[in-house]
Amino acid sequence: MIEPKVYREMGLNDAEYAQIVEILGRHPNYTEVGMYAVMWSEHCGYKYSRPVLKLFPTAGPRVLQGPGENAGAVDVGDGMAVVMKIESHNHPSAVEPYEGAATGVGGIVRDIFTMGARPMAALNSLRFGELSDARTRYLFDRAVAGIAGYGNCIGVPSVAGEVYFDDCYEGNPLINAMCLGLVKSDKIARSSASGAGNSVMYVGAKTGRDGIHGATFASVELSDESEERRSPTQVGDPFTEKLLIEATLEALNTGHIVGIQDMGAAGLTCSTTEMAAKGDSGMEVDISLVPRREEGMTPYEIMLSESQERMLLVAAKGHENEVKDIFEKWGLDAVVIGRLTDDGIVRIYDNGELAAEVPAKSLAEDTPVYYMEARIPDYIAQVKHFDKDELPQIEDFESVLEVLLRRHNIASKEYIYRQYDHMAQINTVVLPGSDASVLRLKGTGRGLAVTVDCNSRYCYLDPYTGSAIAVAEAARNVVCSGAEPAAVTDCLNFGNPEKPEIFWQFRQAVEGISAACRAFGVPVISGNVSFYNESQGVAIYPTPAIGVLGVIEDIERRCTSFFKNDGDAVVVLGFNGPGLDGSEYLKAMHGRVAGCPSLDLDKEKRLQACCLKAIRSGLLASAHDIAEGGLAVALAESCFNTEGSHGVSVEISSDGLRQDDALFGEAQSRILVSLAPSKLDKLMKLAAEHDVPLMVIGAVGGSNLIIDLDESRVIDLQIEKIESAWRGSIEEALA
Amino acid sequence: MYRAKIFITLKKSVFDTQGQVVRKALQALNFSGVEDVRMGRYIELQLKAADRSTAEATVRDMCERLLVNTVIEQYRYEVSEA
Amino acid sequence: MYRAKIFITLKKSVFDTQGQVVRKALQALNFSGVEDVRMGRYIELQLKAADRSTAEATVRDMCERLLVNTVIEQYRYEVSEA
Amino acid sequence: MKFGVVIFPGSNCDCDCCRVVEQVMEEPVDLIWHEADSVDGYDCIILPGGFSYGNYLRAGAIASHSPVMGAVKEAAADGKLVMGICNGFQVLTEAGLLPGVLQRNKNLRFICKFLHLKVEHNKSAFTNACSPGQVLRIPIAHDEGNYYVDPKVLAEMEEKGQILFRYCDADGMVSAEANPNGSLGNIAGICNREGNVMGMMPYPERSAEEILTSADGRLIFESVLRHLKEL
Ligand SMILES: Nc1ncnc2c1ncn2[C@@H]1O[C@H](COP(=O)(O)OP(=O)(O)O)[C@@H](O)[C@H]1O
Ligand SMILES: [Mg+2]
Repeated sequence: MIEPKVYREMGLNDAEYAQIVEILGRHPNYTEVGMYAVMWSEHCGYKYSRPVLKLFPTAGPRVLQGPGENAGAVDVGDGMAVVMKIESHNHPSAVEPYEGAATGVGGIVRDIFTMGARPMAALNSLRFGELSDARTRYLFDRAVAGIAGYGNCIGVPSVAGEVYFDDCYEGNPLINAMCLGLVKSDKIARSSASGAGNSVMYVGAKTGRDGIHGATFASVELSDESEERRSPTQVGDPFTEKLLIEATLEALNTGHIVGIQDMGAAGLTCSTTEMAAKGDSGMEVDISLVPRREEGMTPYEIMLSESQERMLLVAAKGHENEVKDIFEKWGLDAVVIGRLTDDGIVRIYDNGELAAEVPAKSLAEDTPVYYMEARIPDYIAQVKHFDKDELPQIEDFESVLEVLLRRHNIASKEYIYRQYDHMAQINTVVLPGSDASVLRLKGTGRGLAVTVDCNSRYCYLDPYTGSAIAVAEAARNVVCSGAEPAAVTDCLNFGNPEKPEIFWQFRQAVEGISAACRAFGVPVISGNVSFYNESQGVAIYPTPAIGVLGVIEDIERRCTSFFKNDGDAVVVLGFNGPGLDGSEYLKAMHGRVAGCPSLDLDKEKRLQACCLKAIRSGLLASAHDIAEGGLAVALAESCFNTEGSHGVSVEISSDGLRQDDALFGEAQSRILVSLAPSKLDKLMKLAAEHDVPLMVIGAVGGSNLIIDLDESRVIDLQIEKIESAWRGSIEEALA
Repeated sequence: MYRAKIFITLKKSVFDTQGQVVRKALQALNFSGVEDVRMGRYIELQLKAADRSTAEATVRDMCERLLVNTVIEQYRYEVSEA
Repeated sequence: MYRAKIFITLKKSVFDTQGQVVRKALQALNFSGVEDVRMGRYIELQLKAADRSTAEATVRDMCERLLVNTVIEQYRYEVSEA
Repeated sequence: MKFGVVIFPGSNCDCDCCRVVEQVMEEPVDLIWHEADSVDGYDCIILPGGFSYGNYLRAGAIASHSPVMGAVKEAAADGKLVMGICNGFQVLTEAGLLPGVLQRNKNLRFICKFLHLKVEHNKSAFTNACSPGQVLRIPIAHDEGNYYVDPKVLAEMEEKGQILFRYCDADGMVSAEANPNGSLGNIAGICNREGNVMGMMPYPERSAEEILTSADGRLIFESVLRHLKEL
């Protein structure tokens, strides 16, 4: 009989405990309670989010695997599939940023090669407080170093990502890691274990007392108490991970592996019960056979350990030695620890003695589900009250532009991606710095464009629209690279879902993402939920990071955001409109976070179709999404090119908007493009066909950025000067 | 002037992945009797201080604030007159 | 069983980039009297040996063959019974 | 002309090298496992980039004791061509096949970027397809590429033409600003006294196809082929 204090401390409430007693027909022992507690935590069991996540559109002609496996998969042609997923590692990174971020990369990469895919690119989505804070500088620098340290070592290029700085993340930084891999469509591996008598094998690193309670830890707010709970922090071993990648892919190639699952959150508990449940099987495992590196570990500790770089697999009976030989060749342990049964029960033995006996599905599938109350937060009404006319007029637009270019949310992220090997595997044909990174698919003539995006300030102001914008913007970035969006993966970072206001944000966000995905015809194929991102009771901005994968049919027709030729015409393709709401300008120059960003999905869809067609027809020399900082910043960014910068000169009119809005407003559904003047006619025709407005605003050339607004010269700045300010800003903040 | 020697190792509870690999490498070189290799860091520095106990306090402070990642590392130090 | 502690530092003639950076960082934290910071490595291991002098010889051998890059590094060690 | 690319546990640019030799240069290539005790039959052996043994202890240190390195040393003594790229360069210095060491980058951070290299001379097996002083655009990606060697040894290396590549700017100026990692004399690549063992930090295989924005790296492979054909 377990004391209420014990199961409550593990995160179970009284009703849940009673439910366990009912399932088992007896009181659980300590190990069993631990197993239920982790599997029924939000982190593993999705008890609060599951009903909401059902809203996502998940089907589509390219989808080979939707949500429900270690990662999703889409067909990219020629019998090849891309496997993709994003995952959070926020709480471990807040405690030990280097190892937290590193093991985050390790975990997501395992999700990819567990599907039989060779990891081909990593991305990351990061959020921190402001760099003026010393602890934030430390967290930022160490997290980036951790991602670099792990990703570089395993030879998976980190090709793209995003980072935002805002006070709301000061006590609770976000580290979301995303990975994609390549596999033959008919060789996708799955985590379902079937075939009574087949062998259960443990492979990879040895088990220690790492991260016990990790999964439950991720399901509570950070407090001083977690300082103690954290103690054995997981440390990453990228070298072992690299061996595990090679050995696993080689072993899967033999065709003798029936099912495979990495051991991430909730370790052996999760992998044994999930694999058995998915295959309608049972499993018998003797944990005394588990390779371990510490003495005296209890069954509880072995079942809950979150030691890194481990996998569980089911090998066809009679072929265990072939599998074992491959792992041993790579210097890794591979041990048969049990076998499959057909009764749906997972039995854990410790040296022959029964240590736990639980129905697999009761942990992995029939987890409690809660329909939470949602309530609109009070702040929403306040932020909506935003009268632009009250804002003071700012006259000196040059200095505004200079300030914006230095803002860490806008400045070059070179300091980060310089530290990532983004070229390994020689597929990266558009390097980080453009709207999306482009990877070639060797031997096919096609390519992929990938990005991850989310402006969480918009999501704070209006979770529904902000989240839809995140999808629109990520898709737009991929389109600007010449790719057709094919799939979405999402990482939903929110506060405590037990608070109705947070749950409201969450539901609105999922609805917004779903609406945008439906409108664009892009399915959600995988994702992850991270709740309890709060410190001292204050939640972060809702932050649904959206990863989008796009397919480029002809890799020669890829596009970047940089101006290429003097004399090219500069054009704004898309829909001008008011865009001060939630803008970086509003925050930076007026200290306000207010307004209501807006998005018209139909217009956005037409714009993307038009831009994609233009790139595919070879009309455009560059295409750049107009985002944070508005048109003025977009123009500057298109000028800055490591392969040789260009100047630009444009004339615009404010057309009923405030002048600052015309320059720095962030109205959605606009793309800045450049092209040879001889191709303008064709572009105009295309725009008319798609019912998309188009405005020729100037030409590439010179060595300055010149903007004439309403017929007066408001900005005339030397590219060299503003470029170095923009490039150096983040590094200066750290020095 | 004082001289400090600081020895930093991973806490016992933290898995020393490097140490494991180095141990295997030593064994492969026929150093068969080697066990429990722990990789650490070693810092030497000089500092001005009024007296030894101030010097020691300063070193401890440096370790806690910068030199040591106290989440996963532990340290000890020796201070002597230089 | 013997326990060895190995201290590896850069030779005096080799510029210690990391040490410089750490010294500056310490000074930025107002540890003003700090000088000559040298960053090194510290290895602890256990080994079986017939006697102390064999143990010492083995440790020296390990250092020369693998643990130390003698082009730029120097080392010293302490061996004690474990 | 047969190439062999060694795989150490943790190597991760082996496939990239193979692709360039096979698909771009159209020459045969084999992967060689680190436990192999012979490298007979190969005209050129490549030690690829990556993180052999995680670069634990020191970059390249543990790999330099692999069984295959005994065979590589013999092959080098027989005059076979050996080329180490990035981690391969680190392995070669640790193995004593090339002088000096590669220390941590001066900024203590990993650096991945395209930069420029000046070819010191074209009288070597690895540069004969270049013109002297030619500027190549090639990327680096390393944490420990800061080359150091004893000044006396350096003088001798300079005299014997053992310096093959230096970091420079786009115009070929070898300057402190063009030095990414603190390398002595901006050194990016060297060879042994005999000229048959070469190590370089930049990655020629990452810039051997136009689609990767530079095909300059091809010249290194072309030099090797030219040299072998003239033998
Ligand atoms: N926000 C989400 N959107 C779509 N799918 C999700 C989301 N969150 C979780 N999933 C899916 O639910 C499954 C379980 O997720 P998770 O527990 O994070 O995986 P893992 O077991 O690898 O940690 C995965 O298939 C994942 O893709
Ligand atoms: Mg998983």
